Parts: sequence; C-alpha cells; structure tokens
Amino acid sequence: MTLDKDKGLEMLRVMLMTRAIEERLIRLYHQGKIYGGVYTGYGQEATGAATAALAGPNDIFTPCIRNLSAHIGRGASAMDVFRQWLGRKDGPTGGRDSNVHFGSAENGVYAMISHLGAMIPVCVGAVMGRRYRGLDSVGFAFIGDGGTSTGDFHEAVNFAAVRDVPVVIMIENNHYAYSTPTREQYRCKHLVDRAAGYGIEGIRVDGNDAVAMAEALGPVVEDIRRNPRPVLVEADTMRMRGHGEHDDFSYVPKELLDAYAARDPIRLARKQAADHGWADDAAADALAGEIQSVVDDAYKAALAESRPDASTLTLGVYAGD
Amino acid sequence: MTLDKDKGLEMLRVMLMTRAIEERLIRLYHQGKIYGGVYTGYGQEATGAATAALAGPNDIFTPCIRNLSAHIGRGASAMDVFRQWLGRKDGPTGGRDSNVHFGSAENGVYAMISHLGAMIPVCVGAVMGRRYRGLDSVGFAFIGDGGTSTGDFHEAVNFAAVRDVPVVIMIENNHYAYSTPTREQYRCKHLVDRAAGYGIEGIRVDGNDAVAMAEALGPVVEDIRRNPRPVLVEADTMRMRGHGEHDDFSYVPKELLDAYAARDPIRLARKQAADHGWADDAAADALAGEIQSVVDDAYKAALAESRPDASTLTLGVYAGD
Amino acid sequence: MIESTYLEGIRAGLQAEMREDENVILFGQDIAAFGGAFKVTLGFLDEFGPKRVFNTPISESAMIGSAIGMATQGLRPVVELQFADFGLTAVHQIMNNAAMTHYRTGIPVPITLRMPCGGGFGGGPFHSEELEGLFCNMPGLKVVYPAFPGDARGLLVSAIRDPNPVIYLENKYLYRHVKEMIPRKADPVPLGIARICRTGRDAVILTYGAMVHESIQAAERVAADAGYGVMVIDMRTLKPYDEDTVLSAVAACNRVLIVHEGCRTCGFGAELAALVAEKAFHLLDAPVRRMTAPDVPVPFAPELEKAYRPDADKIEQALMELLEF
Amino acid sequence: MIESTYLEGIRAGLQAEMREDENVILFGQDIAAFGGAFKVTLGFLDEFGPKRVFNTPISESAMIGSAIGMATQGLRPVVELQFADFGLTAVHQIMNNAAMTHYRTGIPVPITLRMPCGGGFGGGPFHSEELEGLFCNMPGLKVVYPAFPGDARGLLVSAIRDPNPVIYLENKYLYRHVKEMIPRKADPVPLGIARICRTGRDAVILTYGAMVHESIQAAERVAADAGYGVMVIDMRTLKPYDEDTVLSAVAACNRVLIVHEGCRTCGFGAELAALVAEKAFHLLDAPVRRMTAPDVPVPFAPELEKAYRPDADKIEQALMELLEF
Ligand SMILES: Cc1ncc(C[n+]2csc(CCOP(=O)(O)OP(=O)(O)O)c2C)c(N)n1
Ligand SMILES: Cc1ncc(C[n+]2csc(CCOP(=O)(O)OP(=O)(O)O)c2C)c(N)n1
Ligand SMILES: [Mg+2]
Ligand SMILES: [Mg+2]
Repeated sequence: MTLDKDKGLEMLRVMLMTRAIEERLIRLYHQGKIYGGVYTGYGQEATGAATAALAGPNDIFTPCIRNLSAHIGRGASAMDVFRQWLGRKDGPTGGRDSNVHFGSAENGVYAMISHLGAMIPVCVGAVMGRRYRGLDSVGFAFIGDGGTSTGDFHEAVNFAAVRDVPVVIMIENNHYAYSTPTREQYRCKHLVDRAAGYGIEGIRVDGNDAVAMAEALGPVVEDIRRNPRPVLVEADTMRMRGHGEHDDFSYVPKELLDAYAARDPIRLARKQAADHGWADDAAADALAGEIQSVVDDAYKAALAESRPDASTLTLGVYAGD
Repeated sequence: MTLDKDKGLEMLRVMLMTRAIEERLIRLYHQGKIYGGVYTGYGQEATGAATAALAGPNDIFTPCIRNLSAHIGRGASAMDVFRQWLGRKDGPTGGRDSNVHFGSAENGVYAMISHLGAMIPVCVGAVMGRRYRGLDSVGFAFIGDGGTSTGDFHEAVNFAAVRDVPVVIMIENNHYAYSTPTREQYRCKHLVDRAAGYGIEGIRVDGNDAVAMAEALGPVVEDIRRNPRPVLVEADTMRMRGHGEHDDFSYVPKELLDAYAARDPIRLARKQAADHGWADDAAADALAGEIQSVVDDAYKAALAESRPDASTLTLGVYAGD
Repeated sequence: MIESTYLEGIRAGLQAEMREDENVILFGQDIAAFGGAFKVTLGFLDEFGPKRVFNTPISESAMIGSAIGMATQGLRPVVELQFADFGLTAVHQIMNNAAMTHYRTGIPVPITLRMPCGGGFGGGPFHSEELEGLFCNMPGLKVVYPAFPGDARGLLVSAIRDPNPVIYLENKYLYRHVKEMIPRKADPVPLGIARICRTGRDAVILTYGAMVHESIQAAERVAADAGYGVMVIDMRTLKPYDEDTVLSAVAACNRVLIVHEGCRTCGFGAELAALVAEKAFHLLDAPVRRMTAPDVPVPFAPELEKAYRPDADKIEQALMELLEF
Repeated sequence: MIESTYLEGIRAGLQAEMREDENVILFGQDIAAFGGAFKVTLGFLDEFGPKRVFNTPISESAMIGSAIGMATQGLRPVVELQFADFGLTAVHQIMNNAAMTHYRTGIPVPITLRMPCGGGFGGGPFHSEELEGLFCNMPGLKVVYPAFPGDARGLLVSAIRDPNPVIYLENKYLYRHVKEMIPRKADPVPLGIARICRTGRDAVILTYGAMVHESIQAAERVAADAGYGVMVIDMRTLKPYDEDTVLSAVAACNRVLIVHEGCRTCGFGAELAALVAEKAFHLLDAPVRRMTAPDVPVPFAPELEKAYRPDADKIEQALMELLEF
C-alpha cells in the first residue's frame, strides 16, 4: 500500500500535536505545576499516528501510557488533554481519573485502567460488541514490552484468536519496562515469536517510521476486517524519556538513546513529507507553528476552567442513580 | 536414552497401581460411597509414570487433576490415596481438602489448588528454593490443554524462562477441557508452538507411551538439570472417561475414544515389557494381582480409619499458633 | 403458577431476558451445547444460537474483560463463572475495570456475572467459597444473592437490566433443594429491597442465601418450642443493601441475629452489625450477634463442614441465647 | 537512637532481616539496581547480590505463586508489589494458594507481601487503593499496617519471621511524611498487638495507617479547644486484631470512633464496629461511629480526593458530635 498525501500529512499533524502537548506537560511538571506524575510517549508518536491513519469510524482503540498520539489521531483535542491533566470539571473524566487515563466514547477510545494488559480483552470485547450489532469494526490494542508478561495479555490474545476477533495487538517494544530491560522481561528473540503460539500472524515493524508502518499494516488491517482474526504486531521503538518525568532514566545507556534520537519519528516524518512532496520544510514549519498555537491556547483555556466541585464526590458511582 | 528393566517395570507398576486405585474409586462413586465427585486420569497414566521415572530425589512435582500416577510414582501409597478420598483424619490433608487435592512434602509433591495454572509458578518457585539451597532440583508442572489458556500458565512459563529455572511444563493434551474441545480453546496447531514465544524448547510426545516418553525426555531432563532452563512438553493423550464420573461425556465422538482405547497406555506398557524381556504376560499378571490386593487392603484399612474430629475445625489456620 | 426449583428460576430469568432483548448474550466455560457445569443453560444454544451463547477458553480475565468491552458497546453480557471461586483470578477486571468505569468516564457497564457459590455438599476449599464480603467492599458493584426460586428469576431479570456491573451469587446448595410455586411471567424483583420472610416481634434474623432457609427453620422451632416470634429477613441485595427494612425490623424486634455462611472477619455480617450499632443502638435490648462460619477455609469432610457451616441447630441455639439475654 | 522516616523504617527492617537470615530474599518489579518505584530497596542489590535481590517480569501471579514455592522450601521471600492495587491480579494466589496451604496440608508458607497503599497525593483510582477490607476477609492471612517508622521496621521484622503469609501494607503518604527517633537495633514488634498512641477517657479512636496521625491531631485539637481526653489506638495488625486492647479501651472510654482511609461497606471499620457492638454493647454511652471514605473509587483531583479522604478536620467534627452525644 502506498500512502496518499492526506494520510501522510494527517500523521505528521498528529505527531506534531502530540509532541507539542507533551513538551508542554514536561515543562509544567518541572515547574511544579502538575498534580501527580507526568508520563509521555515522547519518541513513540509514530505508532498511534500510523494506526489511527488506518482506522475507520467504528474501530476501537485501547491506548496505554505512551499513546497520546492514538488519542489525538482518533480526534482528541488539545483542550481535552489539558482538561484531563489539569483535573478540570469538564474534562473527559471530570477530574476523577488522572493523566493518561481518559478516552472518548465517540472516538471509540477507551480510558485505560492501570493494570497492564487489562484493556486488551476490553478491546476484543468492544469489537465483538460492535460487530454483533453489524458494524464493521477492528480493534487496536496497545501494550508495552513489559505488559506482555501479564496473564491478561495471554488470555486476551488467545481469546481473540479463538473467537476470530479482528484486533491488532500492537506491542510497543521500547526496550524498557520502567527500569527493567527486556532481557529481564522475556527470553524469546522477538515478541512476535509469540504469534505462532496463538495460531495468528506476527509482524515486526519499525515503530519510529509512521509511513512504513502505515504502508505495511494497511493491507493487514483491511484483510482482518474482511477475514476477522487478530494479528500481533511488534513495533521497535524507544522510550526517550524516563518512565515518568520524576525518573532520570540513568539506567538507559546513552548510546541506545543516541541511536534512537537519530531516528526520531517526527524528524523522519518531516523528511518523508518533503521527499513525497506532501510538505516541504516551510510548510511543515508552518503546520508546527499552527499546532503550537492551538496547544498554547488550549492550555491557557483549560487552566482557566473550573475544577470539580467537592459536593459531586459521590455522584455517578452507579449508572442510572 | 534406552530405558533399563528397573525403570521399565517401575513405570508399569505405577500405572497398574494407578489404574487399580482409580477403578476402585469409580466403582465407589457409582455405588454412592464417595462424598463429592470422582475425577480420574484413566487412560493418562503414562505421563506421571514416565516423568516420575526420570526424576531425582530433590525434584518437584505439581500434579493436576489427572495425575494420580505422578503421585504414585513419587511414592504415594494406595493407603494415602484412599485416606484422602475418604476424608480420613490421618490422610494427607486430614479431611480438610478433597479428592485429588493432596501432596507430600517428603516426596516433593504439591497439593494442587483448583485454580488451573496456579500451581505452575509454585513449581517454579519450589525449584528456585531448592536450588538456592544448593540442591539439584528440576520441576515437573502438569497442566491440561484447557489450563494453558489461563494467565497463570503464561506468567509462570515466562517467569521460569527469564529466571532460567529447570522445569518441565508438561501439557497433557487430552482433547477436551470438560466439554470444551481444543478448537474452542486455542488456535495454534500444537500447544508446543508456544515454546518459541518463551524462547524455550518445545517437544511433542506420545502421551500414551511411557517408554517412548521416558526415552525422549530423559536426556532433556538431564540437560536442563545442568543447564537450567524450562522446557515445554506436549503429550498427546485422551481423557477416557467423563470430566468426572457424574459426566457421561456424550460430547466426545465414539471414534476418538475407540482410537485411544486401542492405544491404552497400560496395554502398551505390558506389551513393551514383554518385548523388552522385562516381564512376560504371566509376570505382568502376577504384578497386577499383587497390586490389586495391596489396593483392596488399603481401601479396607482406610475405610476403617477415623474421620476428622469436628473439634479440630479451627486448628492450624495459621502455622505456629 | 408453575413449580420451580432455584436452578429453574435462574434459567427462567435468563431465558426471559434473552427472549426480551437480543443484546443479552451469554458466555462462559462449557455453557453452550453442554449447558454449563450445573446445566443452567441447557437448551440455550439451540434456542438462541451460537452468536448469543458460546463457550470460552479457561480465561476468566479475558471473559470478564471482554464482557466490559461488549457492555460498553450496547450489549448486556451475562458471564457464567463455573464456580465463584475462579472469579478470584480476575478481581482487577471486576473491581478496577467493570466497577469503576462509570464513575471515571460516565459510561455504563451493564454486565452480570453469575457466580455459583456456597458449600454444604463436600466441595472443599475451592468450590464452596462465599465471596460477598469481598465484593461488597468494592465500590461500584452491585451484589445480589437470591434465596428462593422466584427471587432467583426476578432478581436475575433486574440484574441483567441494571446498567451497572452486578455480581449475581447463586447458591449451589439451593439449586435443587428449594422449590416453590411462582407466576408464569418473569417479573423483575427490584434490586436493593429486602424481603420479610417471616414476621415476629421478639427478634429479627438478618440473613441471605442458603441461610435464609436454615433461619426460617430455626425461627419455627423457637416458635413451636418456646413461643417466640422471630422475624426473618432475606437481604436479597447485599449492595446496595436495604437499610430501611433492616432498621424498621430492629425497631420492631430490639434483638438482632445476623447469619451468613461465609467467613466472619469483614464479612457482610460485620457491615450489618456496624449499621445496627451506628443507627439503631438505642433500639437494642441485647448486643447484636453474628452467627457465621469461622475464619477458616471451607473444609471437605462432612464432619468438618458441618461444624464450619451455620445451620438451623446452631441458629436455634444462638436465637435462644439472644432471646433470653 | 537514630532519626528515621517511615520509608527508612521499612528499609531498615528489611535490611536487618536480610542480614540476619540468608533465606530472606527479595524480588519484585524494578527492585534490584533501581531500588524499586519508591527506592525502598536502594543499595540492596549491592549488599546482598543478585541471587537474593532480583527483578521480575510484570507478572504478579507468577511472583506470588513462585514465592509460595520458595517459602515451602525453606526460604522467606519478601515480594514487593509496585502498588497494592496490582496485587488484585493475583488474589487467587494470595487467598487460595498462600493463605490456605497450611490449613490444608500443614506446610507453612512464610511469605511477606509488601504492598504500598493509600492515597493523598493524586494517585487516582488505581494507585491509591486501601485493600485491607478485602485481605481481612481471607482466611489464613495476616494483615499488618504500620503507622510509625519504628513500627514499620519492627512489624516488618515480625512479618518476615512469621511462618504465615503476611500482607504488609505500607502507606505511601507516610513514606516521607513521618519521622521519629528509633533505637539502633531492629527489634521485632509483635504482630497482633495494638498500640495506644494517646491516652484519654472521654472517647477512643480506633484507627491505623495514615489516619493515626490525623486522629492524633484531631484528638489534640479537641483537648485544646474543649478539654476532652481522647484515646487513640493504632491497631497496627488488622488480622488477627487485638480484641483485648480494643475492649479495654471501650470499657475505659465508653465512646468509640473508628477511622480509616478506605471504603466503608465491609471495610475493616465494619469489623471493629461489629466487635464493639457484640462484646461491649453494655459499655457504650453513644452509638459506635465510623468515619471512612465513601464507597467511591479514589478520585484524582485534589478537591475530590480531599472530600474523599478522612482528615483531622473531619475527624474532629465527628469526635465533637460523638463526645456531645
Ligand atoms: C499489573 C501491573 N503491574 C505493575 C504495574 C506498574 N507499572 C506501571 S507501568 C510499568 C512498566 C510498563 O512497561 P511497558 O509495558 O514496557 O510499557 P512502557 O512504560 O515501556 O511503555 C509498571 C511495572 C502495572 N501498571 N500493572
Ligand atoms: C481458573 C479456573 N477456571 C475454571 C476452572 C473449572 N475447571 C476445572 S477442570 C476444568 C477443565 C480443565 O481442562 P484441562 O485443563 O484440559 O484438563 P483436563 O480436565 O482435560 O485434564 C475447568 C474449566 C478451574 N478449575 N480453574
Ligand atoms: Mg516498555
Ligand atoms: Mg484437557
């Protein structure tokens, strides 16, 4: 599959927006202006951008910690994101849940719970639910290298395989789970080696190259849409910052960071946009500038919004009450 | 590896003893003389017999529902077994736990909990514990085809692989999990296809042929003893009765049962014993006869023993109290 | 009116809702052609077809997690756990995922988890557990526990229609041990409303599940033998529970015995005793009493299990002590 | 005497026992070179080496299940959960496997599960949970919950030496918020014995964890402002709990306030209220009162979490109502 200009530019926009928001969040954290921790997907923006570019209106996403780009790709605005991080009353979780734990029913994006792996079966079930109702739906379930060690990962992938549910299990192998390197996490060569054990296809992709990913996965997604079954994807990428901003990630060798810094997904996407004639440097700069001001405005607007009212604490524990 | 006469006969003894005990249990169930259900490993006696034949004194076993032969192979007596099934005070669990839920600290055999998969990490940890203390220990963790779908199976196998723990994960694929056929349980071709996903070796064996299993696995067990790592074994076998004796297993096609009936592990072992010159038919009959009277006597003796005293109900919830 | 066992009540409730609403679907281990370990869903595959009734691998977390996904996309999945005990492999899905989603996101999660529970038949430690104490401590869950065939049906109908995750505890001992005449039509029994099974003014027993029947028996014996009138209240819904009925009963009777089959410490009886102590202190003529199983795994041997499990004899004795305090 | 934070107390207890007994080993996610998410075990890898201190994959069930295997072969494993919340993926290992093995087989399972818990810092629903209500309902577990640095050390020493599975709850808010002078030597603090933190005869507060500090503050305020003497009892061990100390305190004070940070229904406060209602009914001058969080997931935003979590202000108000009943 060859990507068209619209998709190419859309991916670039998603990545730029994601980066701009997260840079702001990082700054806010170090200024002491964020309540709680800050966790980003810095350097991993391509996976969410590429999968969102392949997804249709009824598709389901269950993003993990590092997948702000998936949220943005599915339609989350900078405003939604800041409202969430600032715990605003009108944000996606109304201040009840924190940071990356938000979603959007309209966008088919689920708000993750923290227990790693636990959202994969939710993704599988949501796709089953939509398909039961006759909708053409495919799922995109994100998980880290560390998250593949959970029982939930195994149960859910096997369940999807047995029930023929079209879900892309997107493993973002970013070399570390918090401080734990992959050699203390698993012993197979590549995590896609697990695919055979579920009787499904496994595909390795360069997780920093959105264009290549979209081109490689496009036909696969179309195929599982028609012939429903899960597929396991392992995207090689790198967490370019600490687990959270409190973490100096001194346990990561500098050479490894340097190697991936040289392959920054946004730099690469800009180069590809130029090469394909979708946007030259000036056009990309202009886009980045526009996005930056959307992000700046959104932050300011969210900051001015109200916080949740303590009197609402016990409302909505149950639906329908 | 070629098996010697001692081991060959020992395996035959274990299987005959297992069969004799379970036939008695089956009869007792249908006579209404057993409290609770009866679950046997009828037709699956070879796996426990073969692994026990390969095991050393410090090895660890975590048997499942169908592995009475592993208990017997590790030294459980018919008396232990009947005391357990009859809930006798002096039985392995003193009437506190039921039927197959017993073990023996001296024999390195653990009393399973019901939650499928949950004993695999226990096996892994027990081997780690023994090796930490300088003992030469290998583990044998049994699990059914159905049990491989649990999160615990995955976590434990991966954990053992990462920590280099020598454990034989013995999957007994007997085609059904209760009424559920394997096609509703997994979609890989063979369950050993999962081995690669853990970076470990996978071996398929004929689970009804104890001699062939012992010969195939012998070198593997010796090797992992020296170069510690787990190995995944899939033994093809068949549950020749219902899930429990209450179950008429009418969901199993007759042809399938017939095919495995023709490959009954005990009939095969007797033939091999004769072929190898370990025991001719008359000698095997004599052995079976001896075992039968041991079993009959044990049952009678256990039946005469006392039941637990209600006043002990709350004792021993905590150790050291 | 038709005669129905408890098990038939469950089956009828499930069937009624599946006929009513095609978004009700059912899955679990061995529940399709086989009809489930207890045969509750026998015939369902034929009637409703393989899209609505299917088997799953032995993967409780995937079962419950996928039910959450389906429920948030318009279905009303009913998941059968083979035994409640095995639900403990997926507590994070029940508590953190199913029960907290609405509070966090405003999206309802209408799932019903059918959990066969309780002992009395030699099931041993892992097939007899009573887990309501745990579930009632999880914010966002509803917990239902019928004692009678009609309630089994009507509460299941309500559980399935409820927009929240509902733990539907079904007592295995009662499956075939209780029968009653019930109307043909499967009307819902509202959640959160207790049932007064027996009236009386000398003491009240607060209970649920199999212990309702043991309590009624005990109450009848103290009536016959000593002329006392003992009210028996079947809580039916444990979360949210029916505070009003409990407090009115305490006001009327002034003596309270709480009975349940599960462990004592932090069990649901502790909650009821705390409620009474907080809100009806001045109405009591004697200390609240709990008659529960001890903090012990459910033992297998009949001698031990009999000692473990409350029954009419033990309840009668506790009642007499309470009445003569 | 040395000054120690709560976190340092935990570290010191762990270190003392690891020095004492080479069968004490430690594992969990990120606990080796990195020292754990909260840096409790920083330096342990260097001191004790990779055989005794190692990282694990993100596999709570394998971690706890393997600890059971080790413990039954002579080791005394201490498992660090990154957050207590994640232990909910392995409840069957904790409850059905670890806690029931001794009763079933007579084989002791000396494991210690370190579980950072509690809120007050914007952790949101999945990094702030208080789970003692659940654990106390599981037969065969011990549950420990220190409030002070010295107790954190001494109770951990006892937990590790105890031949049973012990849930060791450590309150994250207290890690760096409390300091005290403690002796150099890490003597064990016995399990099952509550601590009287403050004396008084007008009312008693039964509490534990972070709420001990809030309660002491509230007690001091009512002393200063209204002249009341309020006893504060830190339960320290929740299972088995110290019935004697509680009952003596009730006898002395006649008014009881129970305070905890976790949810209300079937929480540990329900158990304490039930105990008092059963055994000290005649000693009460006012109904027992529970001051707990509501049955709500722990919310993230500070406004909401402040409303959610009991604190000195709320406790003071409840105390005044109780004292003036
Ligand atoms: C079941 C569970 N155990 C532990 C944690 C704590 N935890 C949060 S993130 C994390 C590391 C995740 O690593 P990985 O899956 O590789 O994702 P990454 O952070 O690298 O994107 C851990 C251990 C958790 N969230 N869930
Ligand atoms: C976690 C869990 N879920 C459900 C069950 C109920 N159960 C007991 S045995 C069984 C089928 C087991 O099948 P398999 O693993 O293939 O073993 P087999 O009986 O064929 O030897 C089931 C579902 C259980 N024991 N544990
Ligand atoms: Mg990672
Ligand atoms: Mg099987």
